[in-house]
Amino acid sequence: MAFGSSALIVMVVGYTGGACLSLLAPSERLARAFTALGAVAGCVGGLAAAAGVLATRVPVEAMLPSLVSAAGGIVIRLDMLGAFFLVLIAAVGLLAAIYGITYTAEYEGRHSLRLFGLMFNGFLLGMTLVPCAANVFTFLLAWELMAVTSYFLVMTESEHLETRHAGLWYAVMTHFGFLLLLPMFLMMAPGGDATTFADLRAGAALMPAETRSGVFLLALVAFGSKAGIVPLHVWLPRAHPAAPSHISALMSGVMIKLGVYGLLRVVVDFLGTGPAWWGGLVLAAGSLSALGGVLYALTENDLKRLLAYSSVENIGVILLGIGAGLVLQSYGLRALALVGFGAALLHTLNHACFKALLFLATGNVLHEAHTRNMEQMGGLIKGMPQTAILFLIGSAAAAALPPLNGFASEWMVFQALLSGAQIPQPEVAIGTPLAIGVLALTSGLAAVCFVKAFGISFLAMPRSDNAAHAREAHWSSRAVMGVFAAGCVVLGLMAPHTLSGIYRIVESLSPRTPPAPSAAVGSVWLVAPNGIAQVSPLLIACFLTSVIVVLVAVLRVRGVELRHADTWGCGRIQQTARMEYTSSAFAEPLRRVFSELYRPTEDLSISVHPESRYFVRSITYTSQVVPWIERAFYDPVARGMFACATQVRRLQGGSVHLYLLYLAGALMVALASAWWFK
Amino acid sequence: MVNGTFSQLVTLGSSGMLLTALIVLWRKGVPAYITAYKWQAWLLAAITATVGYYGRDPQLYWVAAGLLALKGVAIPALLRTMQRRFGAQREATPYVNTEVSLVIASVLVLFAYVLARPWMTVTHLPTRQGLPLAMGLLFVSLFIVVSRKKAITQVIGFLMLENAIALLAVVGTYGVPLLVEFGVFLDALMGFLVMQIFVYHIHETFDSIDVEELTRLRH
Amino acid sequence: MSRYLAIALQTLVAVALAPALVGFIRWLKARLQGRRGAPPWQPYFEIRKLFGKEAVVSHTASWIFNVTPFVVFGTSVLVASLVPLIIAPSGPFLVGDLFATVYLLLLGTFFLALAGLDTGSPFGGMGASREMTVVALTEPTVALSIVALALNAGSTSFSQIVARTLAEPRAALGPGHVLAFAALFIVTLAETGRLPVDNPSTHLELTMIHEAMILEYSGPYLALIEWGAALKLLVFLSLAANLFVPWGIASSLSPVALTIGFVSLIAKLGVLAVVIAVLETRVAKLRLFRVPELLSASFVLAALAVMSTVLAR
Amino acid sequence: MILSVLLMPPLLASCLAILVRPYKRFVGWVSLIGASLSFAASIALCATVVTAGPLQDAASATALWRVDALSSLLALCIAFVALLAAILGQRVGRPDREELSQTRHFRIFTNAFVFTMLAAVTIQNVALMWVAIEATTITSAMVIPLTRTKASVEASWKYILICSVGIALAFAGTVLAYFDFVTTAGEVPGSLNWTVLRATAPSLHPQLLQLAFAFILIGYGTKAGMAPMHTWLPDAHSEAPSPISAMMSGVLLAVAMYAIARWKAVVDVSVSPWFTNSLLTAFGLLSLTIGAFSLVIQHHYKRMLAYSSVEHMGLVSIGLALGPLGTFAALLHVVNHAVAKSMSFLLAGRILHRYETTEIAKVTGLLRVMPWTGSLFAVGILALVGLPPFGLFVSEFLLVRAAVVSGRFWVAGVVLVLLLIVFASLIDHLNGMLYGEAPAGVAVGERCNWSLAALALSVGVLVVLGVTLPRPISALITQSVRGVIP
Repeated sequence: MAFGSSALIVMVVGYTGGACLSLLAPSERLARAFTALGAVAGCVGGLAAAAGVLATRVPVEAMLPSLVSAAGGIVIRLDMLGAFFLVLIAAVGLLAAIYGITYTAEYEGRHSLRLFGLMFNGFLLGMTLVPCAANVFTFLLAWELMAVTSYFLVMTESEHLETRHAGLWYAVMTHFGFLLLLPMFLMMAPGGDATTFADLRAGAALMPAETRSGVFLLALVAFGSKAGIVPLHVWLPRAHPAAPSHISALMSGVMIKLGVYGLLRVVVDFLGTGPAWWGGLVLAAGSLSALGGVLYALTENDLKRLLAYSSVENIGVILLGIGAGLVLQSYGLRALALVGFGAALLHTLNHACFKALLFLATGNVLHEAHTRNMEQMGGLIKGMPQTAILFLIGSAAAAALPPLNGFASEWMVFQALLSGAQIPQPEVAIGTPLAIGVLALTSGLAAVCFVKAFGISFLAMPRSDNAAHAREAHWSSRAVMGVFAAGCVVLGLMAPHTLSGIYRIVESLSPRTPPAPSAAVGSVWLVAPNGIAQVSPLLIACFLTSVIVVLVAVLRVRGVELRHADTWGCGRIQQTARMEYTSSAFAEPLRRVFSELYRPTEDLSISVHPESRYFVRSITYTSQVVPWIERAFYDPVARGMFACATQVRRLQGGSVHLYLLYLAGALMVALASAWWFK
Repeated sequence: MVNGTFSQLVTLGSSGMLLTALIVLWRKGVPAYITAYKWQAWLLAAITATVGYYGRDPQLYWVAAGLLALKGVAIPALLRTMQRRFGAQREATPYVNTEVSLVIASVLVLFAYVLARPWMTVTHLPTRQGLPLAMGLLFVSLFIVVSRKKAITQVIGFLMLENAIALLAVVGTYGVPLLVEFGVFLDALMGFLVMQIFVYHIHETFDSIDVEELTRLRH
Repeated sequence: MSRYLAIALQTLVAVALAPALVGFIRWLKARLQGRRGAPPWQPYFEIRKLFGKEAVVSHTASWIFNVTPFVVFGTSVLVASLVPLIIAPSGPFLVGDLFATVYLLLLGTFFLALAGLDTGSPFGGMGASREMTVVALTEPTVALSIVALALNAGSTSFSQIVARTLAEPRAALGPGHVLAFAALFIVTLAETGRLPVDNPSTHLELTMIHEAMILEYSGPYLALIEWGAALKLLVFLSLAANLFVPWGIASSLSPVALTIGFVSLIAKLGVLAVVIAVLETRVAKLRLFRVPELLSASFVLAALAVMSTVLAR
Repeated sequence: MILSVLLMPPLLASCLAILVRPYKRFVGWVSLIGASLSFAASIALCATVVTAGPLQDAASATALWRVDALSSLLALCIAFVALLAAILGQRVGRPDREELSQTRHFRIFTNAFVFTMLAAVTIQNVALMWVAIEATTITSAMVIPLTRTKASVEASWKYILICSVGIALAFAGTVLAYFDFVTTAGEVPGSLNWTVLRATAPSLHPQLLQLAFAFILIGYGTKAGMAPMHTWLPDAHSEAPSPISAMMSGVLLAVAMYAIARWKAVVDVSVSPWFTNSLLTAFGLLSLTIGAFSLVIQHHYKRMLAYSSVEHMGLVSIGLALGPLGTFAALLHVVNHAVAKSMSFLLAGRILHRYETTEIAKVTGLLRVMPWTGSLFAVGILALVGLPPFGLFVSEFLLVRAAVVSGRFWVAGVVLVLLLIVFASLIDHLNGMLYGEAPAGVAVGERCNWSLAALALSVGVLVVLGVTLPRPISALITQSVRGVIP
């Protein structure tokens, strides 16, 4: 017990120390050093605390009632679920901090690294406090601290105009989510003064049905806007590319998971079992996000926006797991629900790992090739071989290819959805298989998306001289990415172990559930609910490597002569980079297949030679996919607001008589109301 | 019977004051407004004296004297100097022409009577008839401030508003305590002086005291 | 011991049989078109010839180009070891279920597409883009047909499905089963690049999908990829056959049961080969942007299969 | 004795400024020392009031001055903001032309303005409180046209006219209430004192008090900048020199709110609170709406801060209408807003001094041009928007909680939506100002001098209020809530 709270203290002191030291650091270099030092110290403290809780299964508690006693004071309680997310945050934070040392070196002249250090440590402090918070005020304090500091981090490269727009979008959407959290927590607080999570849990049991549904809806929208569910995801593809790469790795890998943490904490922990339509709504949101995310990822040419949309897709997959869990829980199939939540948490862990790897690799590419546009990359595998291999591992994991961790969690989500078919009502049971169809389509499209991401940017010939001259970044960044890649492989092969640990966490959420299904068939097998099907990534990897080794040995014995020549081009003289397939060309067939969804804007202009129209001088074809979700939902809201604003502006017309008329009118209204209401 | 004449005198005085306010709405020239205001101040002083006499409250005599000196003599003189200085003879065409403003004034007085009905049931003071008239004067002077365009006319409207409230005080409560009376005097004088300085400022910077010019600050 | 040996033998049989299956289909098509056609065992000669030649590698290609043939062939062999050919593999030896098979094949296609992009030639890029489009659109159909089967058998592992259909022959003719079979057959044509979707025998730039990706390969690499593709065709056909018509699969390891299993496998593959050959001579190649309509038709079939199994229950 | 130490320094400083014929620099330093003296006195006053209960200068009911928890809280705010303004207001007015006479003019009326506000808060007599508030209008109006431009003359005229008319209506309300009091209880000495009024309130006539409260709400509402009587506020605050607009925006609006709260306590005893609450909520929501939407399209940062005051006063009036929990939130909001708004206005003054334009579009690259002022200005705006580490988040959180607990979900909903609009517009404007390239002809770089340290101190106060809400402050506020809610 003492170990846990002392580790938490080390964490908080580490972050605040790092923040203050980097703010007051005399030189920029020192500021960078202090930032990394504070972050590493804090993350180590966080990891120790979380590991302690996960090992001993005993939550760590700390109370500071004197602070803001009116609002309930600062209360900290780290239980199993919180510890899982704290491990996630601290691990990714630690590695991102190390990566940041070399990455922010290029900011030395342009941006204040002191402000960056303050905000970076504040961001980590805010994120780590969210899972530890145990009363409403601490949760909201940590939540908003995370939002504010991440806003300033997104705004570091503020010289570009779209960064500023991205910052604004991000700030407004996060605050929208935050302002929904307020009434949600207050609807749950019974007497208005008891606001610790234990009281909320007790209060939630006595709440009438419609308040529970109201709380559920508010929680889904509020945490959904942080997680990036489709209608509320618009800030994600803007904020992540604008932020520095290791910040977008932290945001995409870990920050949006706190939306998932909030959803689990409120819906599963506080509200417990609800009606079936809750699960149905989460399933619908999950499939919408999964499909919407991957479809827009496909047509992206900006590598970081592609990864941001793929985060939206993976959040959709996580929500499918949670949705399956909720539906099964509402029909009393507790053991199967456990598998659903377990699959969701496993995918949260895996996504954090491979998405952070991909963003950091993009950071290296950006650092060297000074561009995010895939149309100007190509052939980077020649100049940056190690980054290429690491990016390949990340994209293979993201495309859920077998031996890696993406496959393990996606397989578990498939099995959780499949077990949904055992629900007594057939008309409800039909929902889960259709979700399987959506999930399969999503994983297929994800494979296409990552073939494009890796193939176009790393393979074949460089399309710009920047890409041609790209060389490997600093060894520390490659080491950090190596750790993440190892994480992908190990999490993939050792998936059964992590899953049994996760089952214990989910059990701690609702103590009433029976013990987890026998996952102890052998620590090699991933077992589907009640043992109907099993898969072992470890054995798959062993068989595959053994077959390949045998093949290579056979060929080596026979002797293979290799001759290097030009790529065959139907007798062309010389192969140039302009003949390669570009990223928009690669995605063009699917854009044509899903043109109803994309509704791309296309315009073709042919300029003809003045003398005769038969000699065409140039043909320019531009086609753009503008996410119609923004046009459908967000533009009307913005237009409405500006219309109201112009009306209200006209109130302040400038003439004194008008103002005095307002005064007299207000007097008349007040007197009439005083006279009217006896 | 004594109370009868007392309440009649007070009602006569307050309706006289209301009449002077209507003159401002009716006439066009600024000098006419200044004389109307002067008569109103004198009537107010008279009412205060009568209330002092009948209510057997010697302090009110001092108050009446103060009113006479300040509002009856000093302020009209300052207004005249200001008016001569700017030569603003004719009031620019107001927002609302004369007939419509008189109709509005009558509606406002009617509203004041409706509003004041509960007070009549509450109090049995002989001067209770003056209450609705005071409220009427308040609403009419408010209307003057709102609808007139010249800065001087707005100042006169504001001064009439203060007269209405003083009348309300005298009629309703036989005069507020002396210290408060002194404070209100001080404020009335300071308020008027500041407004006078500002009118000079306007005249100096906009070289016209038509409030229509003052619409640069908007939104 | 004997079970592992049997499964290893079964995999070797499949690897050996694959080129013969492709040769038989080519021979049958030639015969139907009135040509003498090369003998069915011609592909063995091609593979032996290719192994003897030197492999030409383009300057722009990276190490992915060299690794892809091994990955493609490796995944095909691994999938062959999972699929019930002569005996239904089960117990600890069974490494994965239907979903794992689909994703292993996706791994192979993933690397093949990357290799196509690696050489930098427009044909490779075009082939990769179209192949990945087709694969992405077939994924939901495969998943739903598996779900249709799994709902009956209560599990996605092959042995359970086969055992369940053997136990209840009546279920084999149920609407769920038939629709799932039709959907899976269309997917087979799309995945292995057979005629309605892609013409295996053509090298015409604009029409080929699978061929375009392996245009740059030569020598042993090309042999491995061709052999892997043939093995993938055999796996899909035997999957379609044995999951829906499982009679003849050896339930025990006795030599009699094994020979019956082998003979029934050959018979089933022969019938399917004849169907494919007749189909390919009758049907012309679909334009690329009509292929999604075909695949959505198969998706609807699979969805109907699932609904009938779930609602009929 | 403490009361005189609180009130005397600003009065003496103002008289000194009048008497010293050729204006000397030391008058500025004297007023600074006076301001710190009265601030120390206000702290002592709060301490005594919290421990020993209300403080009166004379024992009897007819005592002129009475300081209870609510008035000591406001006195503390006024003194703090006055000290801040005194520190930051050293070089004021246009430095080139006849600077000395302007500064003398400024010194006289600023100190008089502080004295009148302190008097308004500590006087027990209702009518004298009105007189003091009217005096604040007059003294502050004199300072607005310090730099004689068309805009400042227009702003001063509008300010003096609208506020005087409003205040006159408030006096009509006071007279009506006094009339009702005299008819029921007769001429009692010291009858216009709060304590006496509250004691006799049950026997007053409800319908008369309703009318009186209507007048008072409109009258003092004009001074508090509640919509639709807020129209003078953006002009006056954007044209006045920054120390005065800091004090006006920070505490003058709060003094008017104090008057409304006092009268609400009296009226609620005889009339059911439902009436006053519904009026306050209606006007509060109106000012919140008008304040929020006026911020969306705004081109001048001083007017932006002024409209944000209208919005915050809307929040305070809604808070007053939500029962004890809401009143606690409202009073805490007054304290937080006073600190945050005065700091922001003073910083806006420094920005105006450097950029010489109030256009938001022309102020770019603030973080690069004035790093310390820019970051403090950003902190001020983030505090005003209600983000956690600062006090305003706690008060807004308590306000929404009061609304939800008292069952008014729709009020909480509307407030949250409008807060989102305010957040979006303020962050957008702040975004435009902080980042981007420094405009040509603006000196880049800034030395951190001790006046900025004072502002950093106020940021410290905001964070302390936001994170810890020290026990004495919350005790003071709970006592004043008991004073306001009958």
